Amino acid sequence: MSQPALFVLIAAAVFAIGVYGLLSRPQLVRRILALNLMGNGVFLLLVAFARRNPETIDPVPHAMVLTGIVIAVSATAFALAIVRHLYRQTGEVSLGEDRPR
Amino acid sequence: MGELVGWVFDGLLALSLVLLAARVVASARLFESIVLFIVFGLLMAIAWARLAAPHLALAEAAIGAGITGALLLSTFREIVTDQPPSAEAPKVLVYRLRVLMALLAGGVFAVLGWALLSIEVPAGPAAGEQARALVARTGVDDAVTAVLLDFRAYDTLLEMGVLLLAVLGARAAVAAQPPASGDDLWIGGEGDTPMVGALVGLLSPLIIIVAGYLLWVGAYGPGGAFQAGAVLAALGVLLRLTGRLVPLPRAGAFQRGVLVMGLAVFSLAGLLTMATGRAFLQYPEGLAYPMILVIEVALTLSIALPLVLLFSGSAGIAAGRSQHSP
Amino acid sequence: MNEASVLPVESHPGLVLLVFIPLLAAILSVLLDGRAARSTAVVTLAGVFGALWWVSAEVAAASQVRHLLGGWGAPLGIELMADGLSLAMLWLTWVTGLAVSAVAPASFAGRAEVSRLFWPLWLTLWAALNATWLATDLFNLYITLELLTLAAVALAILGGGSAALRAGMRYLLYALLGSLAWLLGVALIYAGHGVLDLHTLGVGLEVGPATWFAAALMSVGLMAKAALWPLHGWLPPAHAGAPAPVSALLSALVVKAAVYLLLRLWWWGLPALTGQGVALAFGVLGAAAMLYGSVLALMQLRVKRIIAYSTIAQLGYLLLVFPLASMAAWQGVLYHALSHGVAKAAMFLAAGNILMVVGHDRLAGLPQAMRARLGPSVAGLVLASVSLMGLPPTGGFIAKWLLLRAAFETGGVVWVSLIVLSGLLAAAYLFRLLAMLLRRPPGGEGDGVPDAHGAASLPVVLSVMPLLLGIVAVLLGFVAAPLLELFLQGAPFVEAAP
Amino acid sequence: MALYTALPLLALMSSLLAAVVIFLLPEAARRWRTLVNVAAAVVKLILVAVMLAGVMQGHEFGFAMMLAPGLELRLQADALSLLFITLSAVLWLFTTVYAIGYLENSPNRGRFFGYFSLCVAATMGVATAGNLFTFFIFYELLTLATYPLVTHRGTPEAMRGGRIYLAYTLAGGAALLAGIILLENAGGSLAFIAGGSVEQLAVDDPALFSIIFWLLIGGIGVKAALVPLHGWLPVAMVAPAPVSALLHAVAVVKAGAFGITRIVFDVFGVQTTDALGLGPVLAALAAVTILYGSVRALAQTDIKRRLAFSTVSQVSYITLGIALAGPVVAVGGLVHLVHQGLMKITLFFCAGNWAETLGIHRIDQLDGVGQRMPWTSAAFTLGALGMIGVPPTAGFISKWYLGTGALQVGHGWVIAVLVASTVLNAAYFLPVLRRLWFAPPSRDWEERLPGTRAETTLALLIPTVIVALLALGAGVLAGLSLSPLGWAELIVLREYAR
Repeated sequence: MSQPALFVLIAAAVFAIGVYGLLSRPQLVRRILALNLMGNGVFLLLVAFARRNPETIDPVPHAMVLTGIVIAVSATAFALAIVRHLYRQTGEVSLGEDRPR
Repeated sequence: MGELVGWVFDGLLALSLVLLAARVVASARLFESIVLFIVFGLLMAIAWARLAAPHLALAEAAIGAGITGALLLSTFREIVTDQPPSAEAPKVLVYRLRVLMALLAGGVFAVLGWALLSIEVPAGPAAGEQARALVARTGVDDAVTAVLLDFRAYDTLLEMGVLLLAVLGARAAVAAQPPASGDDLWIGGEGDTPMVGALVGLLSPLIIIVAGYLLWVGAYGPGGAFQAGAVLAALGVLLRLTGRLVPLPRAGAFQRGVLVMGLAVFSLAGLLTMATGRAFLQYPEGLAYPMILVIEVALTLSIALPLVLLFSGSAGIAAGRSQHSP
Repeated sequence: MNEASVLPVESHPGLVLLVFIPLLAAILSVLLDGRAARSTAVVTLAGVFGALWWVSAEVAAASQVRHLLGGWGAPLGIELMADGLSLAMLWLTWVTGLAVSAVAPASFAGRAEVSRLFWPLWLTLWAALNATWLATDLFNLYITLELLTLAAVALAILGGGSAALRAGMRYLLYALLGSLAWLLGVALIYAGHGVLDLHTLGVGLEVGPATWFAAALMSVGLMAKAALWPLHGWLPPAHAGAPAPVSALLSALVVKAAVYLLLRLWWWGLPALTGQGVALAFGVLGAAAMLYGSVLALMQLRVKRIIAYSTIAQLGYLLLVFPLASMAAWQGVLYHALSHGVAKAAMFLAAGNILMVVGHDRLAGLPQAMRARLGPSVAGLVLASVSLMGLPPTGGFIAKWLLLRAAFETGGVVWVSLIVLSGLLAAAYLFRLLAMLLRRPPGGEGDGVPDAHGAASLPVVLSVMPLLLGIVAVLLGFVAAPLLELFLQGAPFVEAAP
Repeated sequence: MALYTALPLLALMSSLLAAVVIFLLPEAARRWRTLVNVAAAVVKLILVAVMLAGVMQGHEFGFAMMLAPGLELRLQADALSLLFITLSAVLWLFTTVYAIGYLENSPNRGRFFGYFSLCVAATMGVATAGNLFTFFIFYELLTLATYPLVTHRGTPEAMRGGRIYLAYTLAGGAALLAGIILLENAGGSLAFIAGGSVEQLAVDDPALFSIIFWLLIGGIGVKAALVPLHGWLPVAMVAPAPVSALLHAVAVVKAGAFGITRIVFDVFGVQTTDALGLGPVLAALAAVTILYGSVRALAQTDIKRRLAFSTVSQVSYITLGIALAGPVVAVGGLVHLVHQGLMKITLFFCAGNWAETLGIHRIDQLDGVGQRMPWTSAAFTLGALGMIGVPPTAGFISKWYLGTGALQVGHGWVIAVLVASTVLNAAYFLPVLRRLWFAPPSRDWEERLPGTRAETTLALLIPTVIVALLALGAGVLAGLSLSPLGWAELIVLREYAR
C-alpha cells in the first residue's frame, strides 16, 4: 500500500469517526469537535490525493485545505460563541427536542 | 532503509490519528476530548509535513491546533458542567441508537474507502498541472501562494468574508442577550507572575518577526498571509490570556477598519484591475507581485484580529494594564 | 436556445459587480457601524439593479454571460456565469432584498445593537447569494455555502432569547454537516476528475463509483441545507424564531440556494448521472417533502410555524423537475421558485406585523388581529396565500399549471395526483389561517371600529410591505410570458415540439 | 375602437376597480362606498347594454393577452356570454341596492362589499371567458371571492359553512384543472368554439375524452350543485340574504350551469357529447338531481333551506336542457338560466325581507304575513308560482320548451320527470302561499324595524318588487326578440347552425 493510499483510508476512518461522534454525542461542544474531525478527514483526503504522483505535487488541494482550515476555525468559533451564550442563558449545553411554545 | 523508517513512521502516525480521533469522540470527559483533539491537530500537522504540505503543517499547527484549541478550552472553562454520559439520555435507548449510529458510520467508512480506492488519476486537463505550468506567469514563485492569491484568489477573498461573518455572528449571539454590562466578560491574566511577564515581553517581538518573515517568504516557499496571520493571532491570544489585551464591548473605528481591511483591499484591487479593462483580479504584468504583497499584508492583519476577537469573546479589544501589575 | 451560434461574452464586469456591490456595502456598513444604513442600502439596491439590468440585457442577447476571474478560466481559474436560471434567482434576491431593506429600519427600531449587526450580515448574505447564483466552481461554492450558512444563522439568532439561540445552533449543525458532505464530495470529484468547474466536469464525464458517491454526498449536503425531507428538522424553529425580515430572507432565498445548487449540480455538472433512477429518487423525496410539510403545517398552532412548514412543502415542488424532466417542468419549477419566494416574504412580513401588534402569533388569538388595523398586512397575507395555493390569478397558479402540464406530458397520473393533492393541502392549511382572520372575535361584538392603539404602533412601511409583495405575487401571474422568455435562456431542456 | 372591442374587459374592470376602491375606503365612509357600489353597477349595466346592441349587430368583442407560454387570457362576448352577463349585471344592481339596505349598521361592510364586487367581477370573467384557461381563472376567483361572503357573519356556524363550501369547490376546481390540462395534453383546443373542437380527437380516443368530460363536468358540477356534489349549497345558507341571492341567482350556481353549457356546446359540441354517449348520462344525472332536490326541499322547515334545495333542483333544469341533444330542449335549458335566476332572487329577497323585518326564519312563522307585508308576499307568490310553472310565468316557458324539446329528440321520460317535479314544486310552495294569505296572523314575529312607514325599508322592498316584475315579464313578454327566450333561441341557432 502506498503512502497516499494509507492516508486516504485514514482520512475515511477519521471522517467516519466524526460522523459517529456527531450522531451519538448530543453535547454541543462534542458535536463541534466531531464536525472538526470530519473536516480534518476531508482535508487529509485532499492532501493525500495531491501526492498520488510523487514527482509532481498538486498545489490546488493544498490551497483548498488552507482555505478550509480558516473556514473551519471561523465556523467553530461562531458555533462555540453560540454554545457559550446558550449556556449563559439556559445552563444547558445540548439542544433536546424542538418544542414550539 | 530510509523508506522503511518512513513506512513505520507513517504507519504509527496513521494509527495514532485514528486512535486519537476515536478517543476524542468516545472519551467520557469533555476536557480530555478537547486536549486530545489538540494533540490530534498537532499530529495532523506532522501528517501534512509527511505528505509534502509544509504550508499546511504551519497553518494547522497555528490555527487547527492552536487557535481552535484555545477557543475550545476557553469555552470549556465557561461551561464547566461536564455532563456525565448518563445524563444525556436513557441508557438502553442510547445503547441501541449507538449501535445503529456505529453501523452507519461503519457504512460511511466502507463506502467511502471503497470509492476512494476506486479513484484513478484523471486523464483530462487537470487544474493542478495547469497551475504548476503557469506559476511562472504569476508574480510569485510558490505554487500554493499562486493558487491562493492569483489563480483562485476569489476563493481567498470570499474566505475573508467567512472570517468576518464569524466575528459578526459571535456578536449576534451576544446581542441576543440582555444588555451586557461588560463585567461578564472574562478579563484574563489572573495570577500573573513576573516569569510570565518576562516571557511575554521576550516572545512578543519574536513572534512579530516570525510573522513578518512568514508573510514575506510566502512568495517563494511555505508561508504567506494565513500562516503569518495565525502566528500573529497566537500572539494576540497570549496577550489576551495574560491580561495584556482586555475586552471591549464595542470595537473602535480603527479595529473595525482592520477587521475589513483584507476584504476591502482585496476587493478594491480586483475592481481596480477590472476598471483598467481586465478581468477581476487579473493583475497587470509587472505589478502582480507588489499587488499581491499589499493584499497579503492586509490579509495578515485581517486574519489575526478576527481570530483574537473570537477568542476574546468580545466585540473589541484594547491594550490592558502594564506587564508588572499585581 | 441557440447556444452554439452565439459566443458567450467573456468577462462581463456586470457579474463581478453583482457580487461586489453588496460586499463593499457590507464592508462600509462595518466601518460606519450602523450609521447611514439607509443611504447605503439605497445605493446598493440601485447599483445592483443597474448591474442586473445590464447583465439581463446581455443574457437576453447571448443566452449566457461569463467572467473569467483573474483572466484564467476553467479548469485552473474560477469562472462566474449567468444564464436565465441565475437571473431568475438574482432578480428574486433583489426584489426580496428591496422589501427587507425597506422594512428593516422600522423593524429593528429601538434595538441599536441588532440593527448595527443586521446591515453587515444582510449585505454579506446578499453578496453570498449573488455569488452562489453566479458560481460554477464546486470549491468556490463550498465557500459561498459557508458564507450563506454563517450569515443566515447569525441573522436567525438576532431575534434574541434562548429559543432563537437553540434554533440557530440546530440550524448551524445541520448546515455545517451539509457543508462537510459537500466538501467531501468536491474532494472526491477533484480526485477523480482533476477539475472543479461544473461545466468542464459536465463535458465527457466518466462515471465511477467515486463520482456516484460524491454526487450522493453533495446532494445530501444540499438537502440538509435546503431542509428537504427528511433533513428538515432545523427549519421550523429557525425560520419561525427569527425576526420577520430575516425569516423572509431565509425562506425566500437561503434555502432556495441549496435547491438551486441541486439543479445546477445534476443538470449541469453531472448530466450523465441524471438518469431515471436519480430522477425517481428525487421525485420521491420531493413528494415526501410536499406531503409531510403540508400535513405538519395543518397541525401547527402558530402562524409563523405554519408558514415555516409550508416552506418545507413548497421546496419539494422544486424537485419535481427531476422526474418530470421537460421544458414545461423546468418552466414550472423556475416560476414556482420565484412566486414562492415573493409570497413567502410577504407572509413572513405579515406574520411579523401580527406578532408586533397582537403580541403573539397563536392562531386562536388571531380574530383580534383584524381589529387592530392590520388591514394591509392581512390583505398581503391573503394575496400571498392565494399564490401559494396555486390559485389564479397569481404567479403560483401559473407555476402549478406549468407543472401539471409537465406531469401530464411526461409523468403520468402519480405526479398529477401529487401536485393536485399538494395544492389542496396547501389550500387547507392556508385557509385554516385565513379563516381565523374572518372569524368573529370571541366575546367582543366586532363592531368594526379598529382600535387606534394597533394602528399607532405599526409604521406605514411595515404595514404596507406585505401588501406590496402580495400584489407582486399576483402580478407574477400576468407577466410570466416575458419573464420566462428571459429566464429560460440556457435551460437544460428544449421546447417540446408543439 | 380598441376600447370598444375591449368592452368585456372594461365590464370586468368596472367591478374589479370598484372592489379595489371599496377595499381601500375606510370602514366609516358609508356614503362613498354606496356611491361606488351603485355607480359601478350602473356603469356596468350601460357597458353591457352597449355590448348587447353590438352583438345583435354582429360586432365582435374580444381582448387577449399571453399570461405564460401557450396560455392566453381571452375575454370575448358572444351571444351565450351576453345571456349570462346581462342577467348578472341586472341582478347585481338590484342585489347591491338590496345589500346596502340589508347590511345597514352591521360590521365589516367594507370587506363585504369589496368581496361582493370581486365576486361579480369574477362572474363577468366566467361569462366572457374565451377559453377554458380563462374560464378556470375566474371560476377559481369566484370561489375565493365568495368564501368571505359565506363566512361573513364569522359565527362558528358560518365558519363551518365556509369550510364545507371551500372543500367542495376547491376539490371541484382541482378536478376541473386536471381535466383542462388533460384536454390540452390530448391535443384538444382550450378555446370555446361554437359546436366544439374535439370531434375527431374524441372519435379516436373515446375513453380518454370521456374521462376528460367527466373531470370537467365533475369540477363544474360542484358549483352547479349536481347531485351528489350539491352538499355545500344548503350549508352555505348561513350567509346573509344578499349573499344567498348571489350564490343562487347571480353568480355561483349560474357559473356552474353556464360552465356546463360551455363544455357541452363549445368544447365538446352537442354532436360529440351525444356521440360519446355522455349526453344521456348527464341528462339522467340532472333528472335525479331535479327529483332529489325537490324531495329534500319538501322536508325543510327553514325557509332558506327549502329555497336552497329548490335551487339544487331548479338549476338542473338547465343541465337537463343542455345535455339532451336537441335545439328546442336546449332553448328550454338556456332560458331557464335566466328564468331561474329572476325567480330565485325574488324568493331570496322575500326571505331576507321577512327575516330582517319580522325575524322570521321558519315556514311555520309565516302565518298571515301577507297582511303585514303584502308587497313582499306578493312578490314571493309570483316567484313561487313561476317555480311551479303556472302559465304564463317564466317557469312555464322553460318547462314547456324542455318538455316539447325532449319529446322531439325522443326522450319522452323527461316529461315524467317534469311532471313529477312540478307536483313536488307545488307541494312545497303552495303550503307556504296558503300560510301567507289564508292563515290567520299568528303575530309570532318581532318587529325589527319599528318606525318604518312602508312594510319594510325601501332599499329592501323596491329591489324585491322589481325583480319580481322582471320574473313576471320574462314569462309574459317571452315573445319579444330581446326577451330571454328570444336570446336563447339565437344562441341555439348559432350552436346548431354548424
